[in-house]
Amino acid sequence: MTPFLLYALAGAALCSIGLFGFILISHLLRKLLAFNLMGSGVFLVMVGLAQHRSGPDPVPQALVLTGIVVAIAATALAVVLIRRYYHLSGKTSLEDPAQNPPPAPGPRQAREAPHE
Amino acid sequence: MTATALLPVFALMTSLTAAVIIFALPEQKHRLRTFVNLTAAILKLLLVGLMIRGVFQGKAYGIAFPMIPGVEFVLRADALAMLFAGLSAALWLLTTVYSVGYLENSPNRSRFFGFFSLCVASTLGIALAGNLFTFFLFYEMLTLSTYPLVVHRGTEQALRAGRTYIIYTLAGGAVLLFGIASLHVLSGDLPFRPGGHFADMAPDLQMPLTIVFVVLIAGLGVKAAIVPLHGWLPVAMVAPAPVSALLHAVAVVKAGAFGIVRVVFEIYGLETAGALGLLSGLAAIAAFTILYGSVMALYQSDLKRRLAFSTVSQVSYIILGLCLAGPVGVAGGLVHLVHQGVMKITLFFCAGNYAETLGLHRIDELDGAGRRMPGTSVAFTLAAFGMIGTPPLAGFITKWTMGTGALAAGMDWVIAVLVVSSLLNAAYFLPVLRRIWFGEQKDPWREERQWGRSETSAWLLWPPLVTAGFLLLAGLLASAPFSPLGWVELIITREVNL
Amino acid sequence: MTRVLAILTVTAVCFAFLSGLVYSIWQIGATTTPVDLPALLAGNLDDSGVENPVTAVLLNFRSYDTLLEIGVLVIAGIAGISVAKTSSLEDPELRTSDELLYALQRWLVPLTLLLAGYLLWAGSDRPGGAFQAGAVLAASGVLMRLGGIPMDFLRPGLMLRLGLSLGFSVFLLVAVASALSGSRFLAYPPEMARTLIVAIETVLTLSIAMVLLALFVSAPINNAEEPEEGGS
Amino acid sequence: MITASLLLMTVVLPLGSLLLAFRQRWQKVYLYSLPLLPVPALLAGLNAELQNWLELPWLLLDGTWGLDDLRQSFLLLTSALWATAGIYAIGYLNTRKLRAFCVFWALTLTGNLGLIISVDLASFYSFFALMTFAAYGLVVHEGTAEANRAGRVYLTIAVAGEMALLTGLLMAAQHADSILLTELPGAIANYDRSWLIIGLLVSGFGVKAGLPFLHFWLPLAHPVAPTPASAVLSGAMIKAGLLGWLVTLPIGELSLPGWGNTLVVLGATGAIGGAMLGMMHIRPKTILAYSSISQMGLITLMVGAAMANAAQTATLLTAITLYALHHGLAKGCLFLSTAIKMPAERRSRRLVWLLIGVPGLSLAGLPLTSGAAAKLAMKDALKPEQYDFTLAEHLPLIMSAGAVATMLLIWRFFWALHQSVRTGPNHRCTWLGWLFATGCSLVAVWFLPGVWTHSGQPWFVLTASEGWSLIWPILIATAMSIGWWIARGRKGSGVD
Amino acid sequence: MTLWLMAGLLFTPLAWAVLTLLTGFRRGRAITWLGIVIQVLVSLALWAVVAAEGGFQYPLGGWQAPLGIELRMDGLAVTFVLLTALVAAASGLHAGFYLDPDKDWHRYFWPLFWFLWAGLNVVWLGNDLFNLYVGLELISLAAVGLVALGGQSEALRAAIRYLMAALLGSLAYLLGVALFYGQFGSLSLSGIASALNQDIAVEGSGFALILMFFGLALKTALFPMHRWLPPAHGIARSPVSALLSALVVKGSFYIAARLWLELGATLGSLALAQLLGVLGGMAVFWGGWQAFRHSKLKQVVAYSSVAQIGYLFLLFPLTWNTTEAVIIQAQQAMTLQVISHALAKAAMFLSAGNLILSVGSNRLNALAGVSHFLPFSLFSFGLAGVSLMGLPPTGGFAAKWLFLQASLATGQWWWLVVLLGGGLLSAAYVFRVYRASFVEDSDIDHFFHPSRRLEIIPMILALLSLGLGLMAEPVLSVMALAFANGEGT
Repeated sequence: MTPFLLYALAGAALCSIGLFGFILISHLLRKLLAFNLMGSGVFLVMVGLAQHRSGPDPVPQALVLTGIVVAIAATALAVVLIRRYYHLSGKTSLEDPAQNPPPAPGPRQAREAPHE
Repeated sequence: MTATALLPVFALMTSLTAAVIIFALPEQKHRLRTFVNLTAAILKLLLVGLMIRGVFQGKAYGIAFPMIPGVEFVLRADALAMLFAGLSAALWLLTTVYSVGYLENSPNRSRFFGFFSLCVASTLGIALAGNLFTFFLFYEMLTLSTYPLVVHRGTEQALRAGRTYIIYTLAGGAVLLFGIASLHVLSGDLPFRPGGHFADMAPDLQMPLTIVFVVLIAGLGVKAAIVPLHGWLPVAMVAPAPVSALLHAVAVVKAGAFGIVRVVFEIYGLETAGALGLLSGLAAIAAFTILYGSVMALYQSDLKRRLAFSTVSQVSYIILGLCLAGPVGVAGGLVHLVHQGVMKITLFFCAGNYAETLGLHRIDELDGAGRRMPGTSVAFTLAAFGMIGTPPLAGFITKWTMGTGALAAGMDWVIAVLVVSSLLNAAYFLPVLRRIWFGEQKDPWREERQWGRSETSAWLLWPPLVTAGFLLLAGLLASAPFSPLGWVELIITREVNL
Repeated sequence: MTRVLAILTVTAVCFAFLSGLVYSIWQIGATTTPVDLPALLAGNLDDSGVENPVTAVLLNFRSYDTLLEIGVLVIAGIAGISVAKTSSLEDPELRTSDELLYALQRWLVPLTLLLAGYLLWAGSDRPGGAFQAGAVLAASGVLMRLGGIPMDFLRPGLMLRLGLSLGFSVFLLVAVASALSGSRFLAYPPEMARTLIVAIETVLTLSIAMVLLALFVSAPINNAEEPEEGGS
Repeated sequence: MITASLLLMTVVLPLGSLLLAFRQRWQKVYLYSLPLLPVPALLAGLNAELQNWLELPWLLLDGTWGLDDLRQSFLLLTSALWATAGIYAIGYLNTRKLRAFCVFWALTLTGNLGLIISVDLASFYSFFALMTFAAYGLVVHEGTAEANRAGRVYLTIAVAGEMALLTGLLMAAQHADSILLTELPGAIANYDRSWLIIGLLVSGFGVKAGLPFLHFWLPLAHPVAPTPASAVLSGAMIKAGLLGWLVTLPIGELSLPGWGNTLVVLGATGAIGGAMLGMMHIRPKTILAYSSISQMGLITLMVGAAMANAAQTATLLTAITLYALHHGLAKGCLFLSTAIKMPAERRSRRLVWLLIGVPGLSLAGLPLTSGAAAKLAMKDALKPEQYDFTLAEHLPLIMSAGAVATMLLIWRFFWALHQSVRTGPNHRCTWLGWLFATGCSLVAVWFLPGVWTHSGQPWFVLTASEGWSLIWPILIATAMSIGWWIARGRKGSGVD
Repeated sequence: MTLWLMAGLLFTPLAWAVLTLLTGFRRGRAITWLGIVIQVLVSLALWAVVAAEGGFQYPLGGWQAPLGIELRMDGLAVTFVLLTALVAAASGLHAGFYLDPDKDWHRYFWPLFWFLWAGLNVVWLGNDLFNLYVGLELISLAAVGLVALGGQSEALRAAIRYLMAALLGSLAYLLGVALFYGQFGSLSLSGIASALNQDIAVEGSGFALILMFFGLALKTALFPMHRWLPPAHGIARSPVSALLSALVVKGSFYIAARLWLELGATLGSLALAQLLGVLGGMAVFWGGWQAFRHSKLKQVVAYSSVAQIGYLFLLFPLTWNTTEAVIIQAQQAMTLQVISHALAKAAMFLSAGNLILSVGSNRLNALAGVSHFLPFSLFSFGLAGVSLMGLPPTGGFAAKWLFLQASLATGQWWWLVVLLGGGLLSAAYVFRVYRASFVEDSDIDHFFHPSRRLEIIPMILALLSLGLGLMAEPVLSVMALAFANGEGT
């Protein structure tokens, strides 16, 4: 039992908490946060588990770095999309549009049929 | 790649190419399309004729290449194949001629003729298929290419018929596929071979083989319209007359029947099938179908529906013939493949003529049609008598050979089936004939179209006359060498080891 | 009711997941690895051109990952600006006129720039590197943006796109150049490894900062939109 | 060579005549050609070499055509009758539906002639079927409701008969392993289920031959057809059934007393029952139709006897042939006479009545007529002592009863004809045809082969010498008729 | 030579992504054409090389496997590379004419398109678990970007949902990778496989595998996790939908298949295999049923993807604990299914796009009477449909046939129900479209004929998927060879 394993276990716990949030929360930004929480958990597991036996291991560290960048990219993209979605529909969650149609700020009429 | 290898491919390509060209042609190019159609049809007839001659002289045509691991694509022209190929090539030409006349001034002709050619290509493929797998390939292609023809009119009724048709045939196809795949797992890729493959099978194979047989027949039986798998056939008659003619006479039902022939003869072998006790069951079903179809036909008041049920009944003659498992009985079954085709196509052509020229669909409207359209009516009469089995027409030859075969096989009850069926045939055809020839015209024709002095368009008139001539000659000259019966006897001596 | 049920279910699922994960970690923690990668890495570190093993992994041994990672970042940037307003990035609502922030900015921005430079430089032999530097740089950009400093280069134009792709392009060029010179894709010539890595890191820093900043800035306020195909 | 071409022409000419139906304008020509259609057959009957089979290997299932004694007689009878009826038809028919009539006439004719010259089963059956179905067209020609009903009944029973035939022939052919008719009797004789085949064949052909219980169509159909058609239906086509029996049943191969009994019972029923039923009708043609049933019943007796005793086959065949010839011609004649309009002039009328009467009486066996010869031949052939089947001893009684019944029916016919006949001019051809038929029946019949070659003694002479035995039934019947007439006249009631 | 080709393969998409990023739509299109030509040629050449000489490893940067990243270029990979080249080329060419050049945001289509392509190549060639993760993310983000491109709120909604699912899937996969690394100290797939062969204790790794499968199945839209797919694929522009359905979902499936084939024998279990198969089967039915129910053309096609993907998952039960011959058969079946579905589905989406363009509506019943005008696209749609139905002689049929054979050979008859019933169900929804086009009662007299360029592309794809059935043997022979090679390394 090294501290590293503890990190890994903590990562596991983070993952679970993140998962819980990710599934249950419908507000998109919070969902995204849950995702990031989960991501952190995964990174912890990755580093912790690898370093548990052989000490500091640069490979998972590098991987995690890459992973973080990717996660950031994804998060940023998600935020952009969510903002635009909010802007267009005024909603912050992916509720079923059938139940309450989006109060779209006047979506333009369908593209005119080419023959007209 | 010699000519012998390529001849079947060429024959197949003629209609495929025609289909492609027709699809590519604009809708308005009617004359060019007709030209392409007829050229392809004639060319194909020639090619098939060439092959028939070659096969008669003992040449072998064929091509094979691996398609999927463990499975080959095999095209092969044997005498049995040529029986079907010859039928389809000849009737294609006539049906094309007929369709040109029938669809004059109607929309969507390009689509129609394109799929029509595809349909014929599939039929030829079915004929030439050298193993079950290749057979299945064209069998399904046939299903697909006939669907647009069935729904051609695009009416609610046609679409519904199309749905029924496609449900039945695709489900049948699925069952067949299951059967073929199972057979493949049991024994590998099996080419069609005279005498079959299971002459000396291991005893533990008996049970699975029996099951597979039932599955195969069930799959093929849908197209062959064996009761209770026949439901699509009477519905599909809403298609335009040439399509019904083709479906009933050559393409679809025959594909099923031909498949059963192949399976029984050249996969299982008659003896094995008999030894497994499969033939008697099949015979019973076929007999039931024959009677059921005839009885149902009695109750139809729509001419084409009556003809459709008649098909249900008649196609099972072929199957019943096989089950007689003797050289004569089998000959009866096989020759009916051709005879039924020629007779039924004549009937549908005529029904189409009545509908197209006078707007008559129901039987009770036909009173006096004989006087107005004698040529058509003569053809119809000949075909109807052929169906009843009146000598000297083609149907009689069938019945006679089958009857003799049944007696030779000791299956006397088949005679009873034949007789009852003939009686029923008479019962549903003779009243029609009576109306046509002896009925007094009561109302003016529904929607009469005039064609000058001729009773109807020459495109429409000649095909039924020619087929009627065929069926007369097929009976009259049954003993001549290239008559259907003569060819069937060649098949029997050469390819069905009895 | 359904809500409670849903929570219960999810809780159960998460708990099952947690126990599975913990069990796995526990089990794995008790075994030894068949491959000792750190040792292998240490053995090859000299050939990598940098002293810091993490940077070596990132930019040499697994440089392909990094290349793609930057690619991911660029994609995010592209996707971000693709939904951005076309004409102007000015969003009056986002502007604050907080004096304190403004003052802080004047101090902080140069400091962060310096920090970024250091991080970049340090990357070769101790923790640090392009990404960290880029992140810091972007942070200062965010500060400036919040402070209302117009940053024209962030308008979706050629400049922005050039900036987005700069780091990636250079990285890629190096990779290709190595391939062109007869070696494998992404194989640095040993003698030039360090130089190349530093160069790559530098442009990467810029690009990363640019992407992050662009994603922050590209406030999607345009109404230009495309209906669904054949949408009604 | 000539034989071959004549045989072919027998069939080809009537079939070829169908080409005349292509144009409406040609229908008159067609009508006038009707008498010519059976001419090749007539010539063939007169000239063809017997037993010289014409092989047609491409035809159907290996065709064989030809003539033998039996077929020759039948061919002559048939063609003569068709020819005369054809002449008659020219005069009889009005222009309505001419073309249709000609077509069905030619087709029926083809079938009738063709089945006679066929030696192989397939051709035989083909022609038989052709005749059966084409005759429907003749039956319903008038298009009346009655005709249609008759047609329906006819067709129903005919189709059933065809099927019985098909089955029987199939079984026989399968057993004989040959398609030649000549092989069938022997094969049937050797078959352990010969009863089935015989039963099927008897009933199948019996439909045509008007066997009791299969006869229902006959009194309906024969009268409603146009008169010339009725004549050939009753005179010639009915004989096709008989011919069928003769060529297929194992006559002469095997003695089958059981079948003998059955057929005798059926024959007796037909002979007497037919006549009785006929008495109840007032339409001349219906009465004639019942008379046909009755006469065929008598012939059936002979067939039954032949079945029962193989040894007697030769004599019986001669007698049957003779009877068939006689009946065919006489009945044809009588049918034709039903549509003759009486000349207004009294003397001519008497002459006409005489000419109508003689064939009638010939049916009853008036000496010096063919009927007498036939009756004698029958009596001769059916002497009970030659047979040992159960009913053999009753044969003379049946024959006598039959003769009386026949005569009664003839009187009834005369009376009915007298009631219904109209006065007026006849078309030339009607006269010609009728006279021709009468001539055949009374005169030409003696020159037909098979009539004058019996035991060296011409029948004609014999009929005179055996006069009494022939006359008494006539007298009895006449007396009964007069008695009935008087009784009825006193009561003064109209028709029954 | 091979090195050059590899460099070309990896470099072109990335470089073209940058190039097109810097230009507008029209110039980007021209550049893309050039790139497509290069990519297709390179892919063909590589295919030829592999077909002739067998597969090879390609260590990037010259670093061997555990330390560096090695690419694995075997027959399967190269086949998928070629497939990608074909489908992507088709979609790219189609998009060039289909998308409106005057809409400013369409210029971003090209870079995203190229990044997507690059990501796909990464996945096909990847042999390093983490590298595969990055590749997956590359694909996912590019795909999400494409779905969202200029879209309305519905499109964004679909994109966000897609993104969330993809992210969750990626994380699950990454967690599995973390566990694997902890266990084996290596990220190389073949390294782990050979370690497993040396019989080391693998307690706990099963969970890692399950996690990875969960993540990948989510990204592949396997049955209960499929709900993100239809909105995303249905609402994207047609060329995008084609790319997504044809290739993107296959990427994650491909990884799952590779994992299973390398590690499944030791780490997998019967229950897992059957579970995946059953889910696949349910996907077939559920997807088919939904496709049958939907009234929008592209939704039908999208749900059809859900169904078709289900077939792929039959690979797992059919390769679990059975003979080599059957495994090969199942692999071939899977490969054929991937290829034919990719070709057919791309053809279908592209032609659906054309049809929508023609009739101006996305609704199915707007197609009434369309067959009247003989649109090429309807034919393409129909042909592709034939392949989806699994009717001969299409590739779909060949795949189904092999699946059938494998099922029967392993005695797992219950898959027959899926294979045959699924075929019928797909026939049902495909014929619904045909049927709609045959309806004659509408009197439309206007019909916009899309340019032939737009119409010919789906036609070629459809014909390819049709011809695949006839040519399955040669195509598969390369793959089979590759599997044999790949196993040893």
